[in-house]
Amino acid sequence: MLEVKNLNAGYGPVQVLWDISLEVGKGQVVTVMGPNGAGKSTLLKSILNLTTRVKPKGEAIILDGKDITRLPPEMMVKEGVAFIPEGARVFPEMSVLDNLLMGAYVPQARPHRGENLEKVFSLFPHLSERVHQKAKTLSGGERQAVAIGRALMSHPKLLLMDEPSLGLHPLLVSHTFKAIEKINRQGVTVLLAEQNVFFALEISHRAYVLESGRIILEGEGKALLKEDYIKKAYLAM
Amino acid sequence: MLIQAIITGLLLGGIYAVYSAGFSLIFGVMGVVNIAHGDLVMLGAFTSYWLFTLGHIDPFLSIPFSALTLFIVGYGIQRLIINRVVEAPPIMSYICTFGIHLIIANLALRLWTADYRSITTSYCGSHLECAGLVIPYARLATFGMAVVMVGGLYLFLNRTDIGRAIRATAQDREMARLMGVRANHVYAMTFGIGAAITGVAGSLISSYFVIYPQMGLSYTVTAFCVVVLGGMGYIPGALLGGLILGVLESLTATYWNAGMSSALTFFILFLMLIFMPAGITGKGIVE
Amino acid sequence: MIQTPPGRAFTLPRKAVLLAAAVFVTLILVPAFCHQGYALRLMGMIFMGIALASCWNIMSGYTGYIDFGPAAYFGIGAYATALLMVRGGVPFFLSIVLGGVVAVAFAVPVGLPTLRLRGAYFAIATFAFAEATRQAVLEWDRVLGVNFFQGSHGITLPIGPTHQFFYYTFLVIMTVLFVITYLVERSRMGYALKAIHEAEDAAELIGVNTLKIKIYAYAISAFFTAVIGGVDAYWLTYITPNDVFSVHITIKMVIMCLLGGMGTLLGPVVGASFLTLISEPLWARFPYDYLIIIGVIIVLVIVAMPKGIVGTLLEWKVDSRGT
Amino acid sequence: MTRMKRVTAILTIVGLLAGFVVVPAARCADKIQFGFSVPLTGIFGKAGKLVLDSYKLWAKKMNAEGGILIKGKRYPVELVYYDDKSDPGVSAKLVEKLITDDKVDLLLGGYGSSLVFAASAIAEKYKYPMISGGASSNKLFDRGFRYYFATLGKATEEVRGCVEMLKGLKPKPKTVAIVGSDILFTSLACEGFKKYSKEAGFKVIHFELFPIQLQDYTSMLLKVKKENPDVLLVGSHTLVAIKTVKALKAIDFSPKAVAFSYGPTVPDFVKSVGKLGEYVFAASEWTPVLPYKGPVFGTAAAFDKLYYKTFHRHPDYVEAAVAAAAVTQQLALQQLGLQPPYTEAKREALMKKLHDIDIKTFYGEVRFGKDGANVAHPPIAVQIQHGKVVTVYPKNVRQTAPIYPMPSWGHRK
Amino acid sequence: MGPEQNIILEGRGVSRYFGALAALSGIDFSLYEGEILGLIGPNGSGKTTLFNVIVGVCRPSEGKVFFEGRDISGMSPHRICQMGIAKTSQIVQPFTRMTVAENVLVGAMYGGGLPQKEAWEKTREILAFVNLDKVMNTPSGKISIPERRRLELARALATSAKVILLDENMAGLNPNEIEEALDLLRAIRERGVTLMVVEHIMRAVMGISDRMIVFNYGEKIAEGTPREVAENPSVIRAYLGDKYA
Repeated sequence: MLEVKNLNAGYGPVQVLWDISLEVGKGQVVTVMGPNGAGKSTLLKSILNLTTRVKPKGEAIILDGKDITRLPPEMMVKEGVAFIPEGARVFPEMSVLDNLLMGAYVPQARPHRGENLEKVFSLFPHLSERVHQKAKTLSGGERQAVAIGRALMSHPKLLLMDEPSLGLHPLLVSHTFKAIEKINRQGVTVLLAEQNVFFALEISHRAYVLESGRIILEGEGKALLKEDYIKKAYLAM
Repeated sequence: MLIQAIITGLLLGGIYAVYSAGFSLIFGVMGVVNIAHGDLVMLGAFTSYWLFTLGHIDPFLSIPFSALTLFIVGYGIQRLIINRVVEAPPIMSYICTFGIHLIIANLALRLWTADYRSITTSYCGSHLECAGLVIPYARLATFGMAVVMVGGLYLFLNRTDIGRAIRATAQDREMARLMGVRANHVYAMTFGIGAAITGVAGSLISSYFVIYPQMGLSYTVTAFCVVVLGGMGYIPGALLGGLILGVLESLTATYWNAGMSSALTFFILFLMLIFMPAGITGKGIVE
Repeated sequence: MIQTPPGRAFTLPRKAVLLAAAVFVTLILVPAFCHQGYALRLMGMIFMGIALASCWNIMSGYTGYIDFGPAAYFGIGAYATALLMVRGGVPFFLSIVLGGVVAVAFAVPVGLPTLRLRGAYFAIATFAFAEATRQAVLEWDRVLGVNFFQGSHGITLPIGPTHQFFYYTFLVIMTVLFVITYLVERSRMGYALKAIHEAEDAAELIGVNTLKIKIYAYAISAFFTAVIGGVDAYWLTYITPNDVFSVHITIKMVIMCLLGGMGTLLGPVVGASFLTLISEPLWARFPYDYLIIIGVIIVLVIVAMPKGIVGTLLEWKVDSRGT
Repeated sequence: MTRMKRVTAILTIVGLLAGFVVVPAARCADKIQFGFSVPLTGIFGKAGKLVLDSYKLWAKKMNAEGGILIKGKRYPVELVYYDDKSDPGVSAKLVEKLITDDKVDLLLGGYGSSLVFAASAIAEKYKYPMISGGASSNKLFDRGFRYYFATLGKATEEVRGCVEMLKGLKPKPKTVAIVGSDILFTSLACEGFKKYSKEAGFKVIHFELFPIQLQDYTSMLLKVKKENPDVLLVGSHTLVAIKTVKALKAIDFSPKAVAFSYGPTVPDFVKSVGKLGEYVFAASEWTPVLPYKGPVFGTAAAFDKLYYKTFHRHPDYVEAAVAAAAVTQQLALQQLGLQPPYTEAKREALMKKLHDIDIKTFYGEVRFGKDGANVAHPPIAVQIQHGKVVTVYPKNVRQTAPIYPMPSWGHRK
Repeated sequence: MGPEQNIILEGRGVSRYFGALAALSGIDFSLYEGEILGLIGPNGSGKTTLFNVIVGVCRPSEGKVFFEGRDISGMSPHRICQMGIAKTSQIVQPFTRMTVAENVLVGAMYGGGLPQKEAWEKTREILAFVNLDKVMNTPSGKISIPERRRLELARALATSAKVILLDENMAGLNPNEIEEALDLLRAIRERGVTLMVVEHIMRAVMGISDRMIVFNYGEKIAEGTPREVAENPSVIRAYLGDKYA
């Protein structure tokens, strides 16, 4: 579904990613793991063309056979790519409903607003009670729900998620991952950047380990958990 | 006397509100302090003036024309110039809009000479008199239009897709882009809409204020005051700020000295910024 | 062992200082060879422009706090000088210095609250202060029923001495400001100012009393702006609030500094010279289109080289060194 | 390019400036160059243009005759002028440029009191006579200058005619309110209104100056309306006059008479306010109907006709005063027989001559007092009647009687 | 060198509310002279807020902070820095258009209160110490991430701080770089500087801290040696969820 080849990227003159190549199969959940600052967010943003590409040679980002390497970020959603950023980043001064409606801003999503709204509310029932509340007054978990819902409103094929567990109460973290699993089962492919390896690997089909801007390890979801490296690096055991 | 002063102030404040609403919108969404704002008022006023003079179209009827003209002007300015400095430090946008002010004001001077003009309609000056109070019809209608315009802008921002996109872009440009919003287009739309409503204000004043190419800067300054009073970037604040400023000026002119009204305005503006930077409503953007 | 002290990338090498001194000496000698009033006046006006732009540069160029109200201090200086000379019979040079002191007496209490504001709020607050001051001077007499500032009637000063006098006065002020800028840039304060510009919170966290530093810069800027205002009042022989508190003075300062390059030593020099020199032929040939052309130049500079002339040159230099 | 080289390049530019020596323009001895700075842009840009046109008319007229006839030889007139952008500093610079760089023979006056203030100080310093037709601030004459003259009366004197006219009306007004904008010229007019109103025995029940930026006059005028004065006197220029009339109508305030210091005589006024402008009075120094006559332009009416033919609009008193200033200098030159080039001695002779000059022109008599102000010129009052400016005072020259009291707004057609 | 038992920095009942949200509630802590104190906890648990309260970026809503026995709560950040507490930021904020050396110089002149000449000497010494002397004349916007992290440290060191608060100073470093960074922290401790470290990389913070405090939801949930903390069930719950506790 998504294929990334030889990606070198960063911000301005600072290069963060080196020769990244990865694949996400249709209907899969794929996780990119790595410590804080390893470049996980940068990787997702690079796919969305929000970073500076460094030394562009032979790089390619292919979605469903279509080259989206140089597509401007605002066109991504039309190609079916939705993004859930780190820390949710909902529009703080807008109501929950407005946030969700923003998700369905692209013309092709507008006709499906009603049904998608229902889908979101069935996924996160408590949101339906807060439709008119300003997003900035929500708790962290609710914001995360709004961000996920907002992404779903665009009717995506591929969901990019940046650290969905960040700053959430552990209980909410498992909720979030359950929601991700549910979304995946409905046919949405998910690329996840996550530190919380246990939860992430539990639901992932495949995973990559990113360190200092390079992929150093890849493998099948739960199998990776058994790797010594992971234990050492993330569990300090 | 007091009631008359307050009514006069409110009627004046309505006008302040309309042209400040556009200023507030542009600041709120892009962080641009548009120094050329008063020139947009001037262009709107001239549009009405020419339509009146050449086509005998009533200033109130020429509102759609000036809105459309100014929308195009505003969209163009943003698309061609300001989009290139919107990410730069704020000083760039101030100076850039000052450059635009010079261009517009002096082009107008070149085209239309420095003559003072004004539209004198048949109903100009006719007024409603009740209980000893004088309320000019034109101003009353203008006031009504003002409230409708500001309210309409508020509803537009809150109820339409493009309005939602404008607000979203203002709050988080990057996320808005990822929702499929073309930020540059939305910025240009915002400026266009801000300019259009300002053009309407220009049309509204054309029937009772004097029009000339160099009139712009003083309107920009008033817009500063109104917007700071009401909270920068908060549209209903512009209405409140405009009305307060109008009443304040009217009361000072009535009970004290017209000369003091503008010194007092600036003094209050200064104090507001220091003690209540978010405006009376407390809803302005504070950096 | 490091020979030259590190961190001099943004200051002048010694040879350039010598060159600047040579230029200064040349400028001293000019009136001996050139008696032409207009040429001297034009140069005096360039010096004044450079000095004004430098004042603004010290405050806004280095800290990034956009001061839209220096006209207040220009006017305060002009009025203080005029009143001291006309009413008090104080000699000119003492008057302009006292004018500067008065300006500082305003700048500190005004700066304390306003310098806590950021971005557009600081800019608008300073603008409001300048306008309020202008109105206050205009209205003062009438409201209080006194005969002090004479409102819009203005104040007439005695006719000044020769144009050489003003040429030298402005030359000295400009040079003093140039040297001060140079010293400030290399001093503790200069580093702090730049640090405030880049990351004010970080500067505060490593011990910089940012408010104090900003007040210093604001006060220095106000002092010299007022001194220049005082000299200009004497030069023009007649001042009114609408002329000496005019927002156009502020605009001129900002644009000259911006064109040359904010936060650079040579920026004001280049910006003021450039603006004056392109203005001279322009307005003479296109009196009506002149301001349109200036507007276009401003927009082009902002869009194409936002760091100003000097800033852009410096950037090229840094780039060419870097690669 | 090294940094050193770059810095050098920049410093070279400064060095070049230092060597800035302007090559004097090639001169032609058989013409006379008159230099002036005039505001063509900025707040006085509009009025400055009128001054320029007036000088152009004069130059054209002279050159059509082959030039100014001095001692049997004709010298064509050449105008050298610059836009001072309504900035006094620029005005001073330009006059200095005219004198030292362009080396003009003589100067003409500009427009706007603060600009002329700065310009005349330079003229005085270089000992160039300057006759202004576009500035009338009293302070211009308080400086003890010897080279500065003005064809206009002092600003406070200008409004005398209006007040005297009001005094002669029946029923005689008792109370007056005076308002005006707070710039030099208009505030002086207010002072004049106050002074002469007191002399005329009117009671000044209200006096207020307001900032020029004041957008809305209704509140201020409502206050005046409450005090119900017989007459409203306004220290104004065109913009103020237009705004005042519109505001008066809006608040339904019609005193028995409204008089402006300046504005209604400018064509913009009637064009802008239309019928609302009927019956207002204005101070003036000159109108084409006056029975004045002199060399160069002939009668006042002839000047008006020529002006209209050239520019397709009628001249106001400022244009006349400006042309008269040029004519006065010309006549002085002719009477003295001073031929170019003009040395300092010749200019001093010209200055002395101007102090004793007493001539009759289309603008009326010109005679300068010790301070340089024109003392021979009587102030005039005009009124807008049927969309036209008609002279109503003084009695001996008036076209028609003033209409008084002004009909209230409700009783107009 | 083990921790001495002199309390250099102490907080008593420190709370901080943002609106209704309690970012910190009633935190007591003590920092002993010469020790390295690790602060851990999930994101948003209040570690950074505590740092901000200590250095004066925000006032405590309740409670007080004492430095060397003096109440410093409510003082301005520069004042606290001059007294001897420096902080490095999670998001590096170098003065990008100044050189690396000038960045450090500002700290030495203002935080350290040195005249310019001595400040230069100190700068050179510190740059050599943190191994940045090779890039000292490079504009600080153009150096790599590990170098930026070290620059943050160098700026803090230049202020002659007695206590340095490190907020995720190792974020974005690879394991080798983390090792180097840890060595550097140890060397800094050798200079007699007391450290308080907020870090996400458990391995790093466990390895270097003498003592640790664990935060969750603005509250202190555990305190002790790294081993004690690692075995504390409430800590495991906070980090890994109930399933693993």
